Amino acid sequence: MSQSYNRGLVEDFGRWKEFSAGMWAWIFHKFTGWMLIGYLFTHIAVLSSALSGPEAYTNTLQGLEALFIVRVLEVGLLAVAVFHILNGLRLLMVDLGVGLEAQDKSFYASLVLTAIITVASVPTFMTEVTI
Amino acid sequence: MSTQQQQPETQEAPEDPEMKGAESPVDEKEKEDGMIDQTAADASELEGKTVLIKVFRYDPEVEGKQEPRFDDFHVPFEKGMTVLDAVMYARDTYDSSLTFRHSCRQAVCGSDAFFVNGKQRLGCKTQIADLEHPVRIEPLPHQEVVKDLVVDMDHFYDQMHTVEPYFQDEDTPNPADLEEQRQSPENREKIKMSSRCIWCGACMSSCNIAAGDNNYLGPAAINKAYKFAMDDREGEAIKEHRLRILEQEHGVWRCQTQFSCTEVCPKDIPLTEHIQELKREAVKKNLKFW
Amino acid sequence: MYEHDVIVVGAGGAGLRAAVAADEAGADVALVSKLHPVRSHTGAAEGGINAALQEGDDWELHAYDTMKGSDYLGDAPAVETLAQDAPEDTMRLEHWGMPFSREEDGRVSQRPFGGLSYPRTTYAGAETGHHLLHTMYEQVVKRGIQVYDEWYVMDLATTDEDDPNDRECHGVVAYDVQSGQIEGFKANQGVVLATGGPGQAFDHTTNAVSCTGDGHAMAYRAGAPLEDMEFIQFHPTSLPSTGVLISEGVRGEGGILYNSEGERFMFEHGYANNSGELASRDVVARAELTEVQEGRGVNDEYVHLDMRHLGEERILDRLENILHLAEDFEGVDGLVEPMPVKPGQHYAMGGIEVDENGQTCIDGLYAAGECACVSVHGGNRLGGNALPELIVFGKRAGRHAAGDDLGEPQIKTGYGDDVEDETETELPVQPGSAGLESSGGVAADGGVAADAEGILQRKVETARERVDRLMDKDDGVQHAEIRAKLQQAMTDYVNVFRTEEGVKKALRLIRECREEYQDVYVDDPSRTFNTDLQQTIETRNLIDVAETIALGALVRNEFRGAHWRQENQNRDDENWLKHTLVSWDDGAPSIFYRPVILEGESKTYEPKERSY
Amino acid sequence: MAERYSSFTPGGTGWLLQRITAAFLVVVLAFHFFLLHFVNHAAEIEFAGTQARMQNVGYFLTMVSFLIAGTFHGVNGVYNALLNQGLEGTQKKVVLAVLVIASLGLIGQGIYVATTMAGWT
Ligand SMILES: Cc1cc2nc3c(=O)[nH]c(=O)nc-3n(C[C@H](O)[C@H](O)[C@H](O)COP(=O)(O)OP(=O)(O)OC[C@H]3O[C@@H](n4cnc5c(N)ncnc54)[C@H](O)[C@@H]3O)c2cc1C
Ligand code: HEM
Ligand code: SF4
Ligand code: F3S
Ligand code: FES
Repeated sequence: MSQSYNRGLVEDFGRWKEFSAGMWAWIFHKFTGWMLIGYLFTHIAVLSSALSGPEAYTNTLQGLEALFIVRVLEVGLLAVAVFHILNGLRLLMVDLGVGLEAQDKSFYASLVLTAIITVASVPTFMTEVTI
Repeated sequence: MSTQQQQPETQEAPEDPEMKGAESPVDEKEKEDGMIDQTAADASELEGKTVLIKVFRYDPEVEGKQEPRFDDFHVPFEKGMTVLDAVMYARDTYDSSLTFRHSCRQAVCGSDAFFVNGKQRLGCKTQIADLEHPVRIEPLPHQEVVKDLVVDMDHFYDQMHTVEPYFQDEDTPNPADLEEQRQSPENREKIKMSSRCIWCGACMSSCNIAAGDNNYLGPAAINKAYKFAMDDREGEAIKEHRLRILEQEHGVWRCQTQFSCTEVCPKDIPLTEHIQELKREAVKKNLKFW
Repeated sequence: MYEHDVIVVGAGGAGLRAAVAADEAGADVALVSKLHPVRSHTGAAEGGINAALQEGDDWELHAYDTMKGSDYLGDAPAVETLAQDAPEDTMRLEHWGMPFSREEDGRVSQRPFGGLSYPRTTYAGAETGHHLLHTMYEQVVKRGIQVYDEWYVMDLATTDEDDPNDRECHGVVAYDVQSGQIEGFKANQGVVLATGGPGQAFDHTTNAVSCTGDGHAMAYRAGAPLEDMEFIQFHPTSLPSTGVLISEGVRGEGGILYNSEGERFMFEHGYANNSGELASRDVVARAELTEVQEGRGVNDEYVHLDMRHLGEERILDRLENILHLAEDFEGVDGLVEPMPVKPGQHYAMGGIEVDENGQTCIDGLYAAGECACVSVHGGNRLGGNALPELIVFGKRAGRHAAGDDLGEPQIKTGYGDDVEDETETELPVQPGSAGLESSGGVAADGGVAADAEGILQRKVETARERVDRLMDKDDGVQHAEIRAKLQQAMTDYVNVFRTEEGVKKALRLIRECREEYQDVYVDDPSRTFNTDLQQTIETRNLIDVAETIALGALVRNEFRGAHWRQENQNRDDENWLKHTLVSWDDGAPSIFYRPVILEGESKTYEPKERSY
Repeated sequence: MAERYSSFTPGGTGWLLQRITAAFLVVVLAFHFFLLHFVNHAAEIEFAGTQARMQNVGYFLTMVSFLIAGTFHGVNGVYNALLNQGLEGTQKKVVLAVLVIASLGLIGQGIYVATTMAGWT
């Protein structure tokens, strides 16, 4: 059919309300994966300050750590990493064909666990920082 | 319109098809008058009432339908009524141009997969009473719409054909000798679910990856290949050949285990499981040569 | 215009098998089907394929069972061919990878079926037809056979000699459902019709919406007679709203039928004092209908099939799929309430008259599958005998059309010396053509001899004009109204119960439908996927086919197989060991009879009492 | 339509490596987080500490393989995600090239930094 109305891709995300567990898991995993690789590049860039000598390195790191916003971002990073790890484990199970029937439950479990771990880690991350 | 609908029992069909685009939004008054509203109702609660279905309309040729729209139809409810029954009623009573594929009415021909209330379902296998109201009926997403609820299935068929969906025998006996190839009941059981596919396309339509990558074989085709690859009658050499097709770039690896295919399949085929098993088989096969 | 050696119309089990056979015989084949092949109704068959495969079984037993089941209206050469070829053709399906159910030792399983003296029904789970259809389609894909799917065949391109026996078929006219474009398909060697059953002539049927008897009607109007059309099998337990089949297994396990008064009517009203619910299909169907007609039906429509007393465990164990069917298609939970059931049209034993090679009296026109009547089923089809018919006679028709020599057929076709004219029965109305829309199926070329291409071209023109006329007309009647009336008439009067008065009423109503059809119009103005147009054309075919069913039912004044007549509730071998044939004859149907062939290869089948 | 028998690169290798690196990353990442956020608080990191750790060959090698595995896993993941959106032909080749260069750059830089930290330059 040459003449036909193609509803196209626009609708895919417009239909987010209709997504099921597996689709959300996929989107979150993708999102967290991209964040992590983005962070890896940033991380190496930050660590590269070591090339300019020990003081530069220490100053850069401690300077960053003194910033409240960096601490918040770190907590965010932890959340992202934890979810990616937990869901990654879920995916590895799925790849091995284990527990496929419970795939939606394991996704919800990853979310809940991520939340718990993130909250629990806040005190550790927020020590010695002033707003 | 709404004045007519004060008495739902004796509801008249709007005669003029042109009008239906215009009467789209249901106003509050109708709801009070015994129309079914949002929640899924018990079948007994629906008895004697009408259900509102909102059907996607589009026709590239007909003026006024070139811009997609939703038409409302009020269909008298009967116990046992399926989504397919409802659209058939709407077509036969209100608007004969309402177009959709259907044939067997018993979930074997796979013609009537629609997007019903945001999920791919077979019209004939979905009870109206199990749905939230009003019921929104659209063509399958991710396929081009030909007209109303009819989508172009060519791409789906192409993908199915790509996996060489036919038995490839190495050396079968002469049929005249009435000698069959042996197959253990266990092996037959293994391929049982995969062999139930009715080519409805629901799975393919639900898969985000298939939507993004037109070359992705898709769950149905991979499942078809599974049926042959796991059948002991074909033999190892052919199984390897099949895996070679499946492990192409746009084969099994594209699957991101979203599970939506498995969720929508009206034949309850464990599609994700089959795809994952083939991934492992393919890896195993490749490891052998290392 | 498209051109192929062999054109197969319809892609169900029979059409696919014919196409593969013709391809193997070296012809260039094309399949033209209004549905994509895998959507065909063969996919709905559940039970199995009868074939004498095992040691201890024998094709002769199969032939004997079939003949007995047919109530001695099957033609022996056809019945024997079926029984002889079924094993090899079933094996071929196995070799093509069909997933048959298996025994412990790896062999295909077979199970017992009604009317069979040996458990020879080969099956693939509860979805044998689905697997057969898909396996056959796979072979078509493998061979790269051209498939024109969603092309609706409207007409045949036959020459118009006075005597149908002299006519030739050169192709078909079809329209592409997606685009509305009408084209000719030239067949250099033959056209095989495999369009399936005519179940939609009835209001309530286990057949698909696509089973509209198109092939019947096209062949009929082209001059090939329709044979034994009055023999329609009704299944006693189908779900009222959809016609989905509830298998006999429920009654086999002990399910009970109740009327609205809660009576176990099979016993309490004396329909079958010995076997009750397990009496044969026709007996149960008639009992149910009597209950409804006498006011003891639930909602005046159906009866209840109750299996609750079997207990949840047993139901889940043996009848689980029934629970799903009732739930999905009727919204009923079989564990807590009885299931509504009523008789539904199930199978047409009759069809286009053909010989063992699948050929009609028209040269180059073949038919196979449910639309054909080689006459293996006679008055009543045994369960599991339709699927082997598809593969055995589908293959033969395909091969013969492709030019393979299959020997001289013993069955004769068309009007000839061996037939007997109908003279006695008085018709209530003049059947057949009602004018405009009903003009015949043969190209009236006014005596100008035309070549194949010319004939096809002219038929294409006629078809285009017909479609234009239907589309251009702005008001009138819509097909749905006519179809509903026709189906109602058939269900009311030509159902399991047939009385002379009733059938005559039906014929009058069919006539009315024909007349209303003169005023039919297509409301949908679009050429794209116009199902309104397609159904309007189908409705015309249904009218023609329904009329032949009613005509057959009127003239055959006896009770044989599935055909029951109130006026004469006995089998009458004296007068009725013959096939009913109805031929269109340019719009004025005529009825004649051809004797049954009971002489087989080595023995003659003597009619016996059909009791099990 | 997926072309039959197209250049069949066994796509399985990437898939398998993605999983193997993932399994590896779970362990090292957990170790990394634990060491640098819970044992040693990030805010207290000083060059000296880092250097002390890096001079341990086992730790150094672990970090380098962590980097390589992480980079492969992340970049391969990104590449796959793009392929899933139907990336084809030249576009695909360009993306692959960019990603490979970026990862090599990252790994090179990372190793260079690590050796500097260890003071082995
Ligand atoms: C519910 C059910 C259960 C059954 N169970 C059994 C069983 O267990 N065992 C058994 O032996 N038999 C069984 N039968 C009977 C058997 O399934 C059918 O008789 C048989 O499948 C018919 O096959 P066919 O190829 O003739 O037609 P179909 O499979 O109906 O195919 C008809 C084809 O013709 C095409 N067509 C029709 N009209 C046109 C047109 N105008 N133009 C182009 N194409 C057209 C259609 O698209 C379709 O492809 C059962 C039937 C039903 C309904
Ligand atoms: C620590 C344990 C980790 C586990 C168990 C893990 C697991 C996985 C798995 C299984 C996938 C593949 C998903 C799929 O193909 O279906 C994946 C994708 C990905 N991972 Fe990880 N991962 C981990 C760490 C990381 C790290 C450290 C990074 C960043 C450098 C990262 C970045 C990515 C990216 C970018 C993707 C692709 C996401 C997408 O599909 O768009 N992951 N991960
Ligand atoms: S796998 Fe299931 S959803 Fe997909 S086409 Fe087959 S039957 Fe439909
Ligand atoms: S939805 Fe798509 S991603 Fe895989 S599990 Fe199913 S094919
Ligand atoms: S109509 Fe055949 S699957 Fe629904």
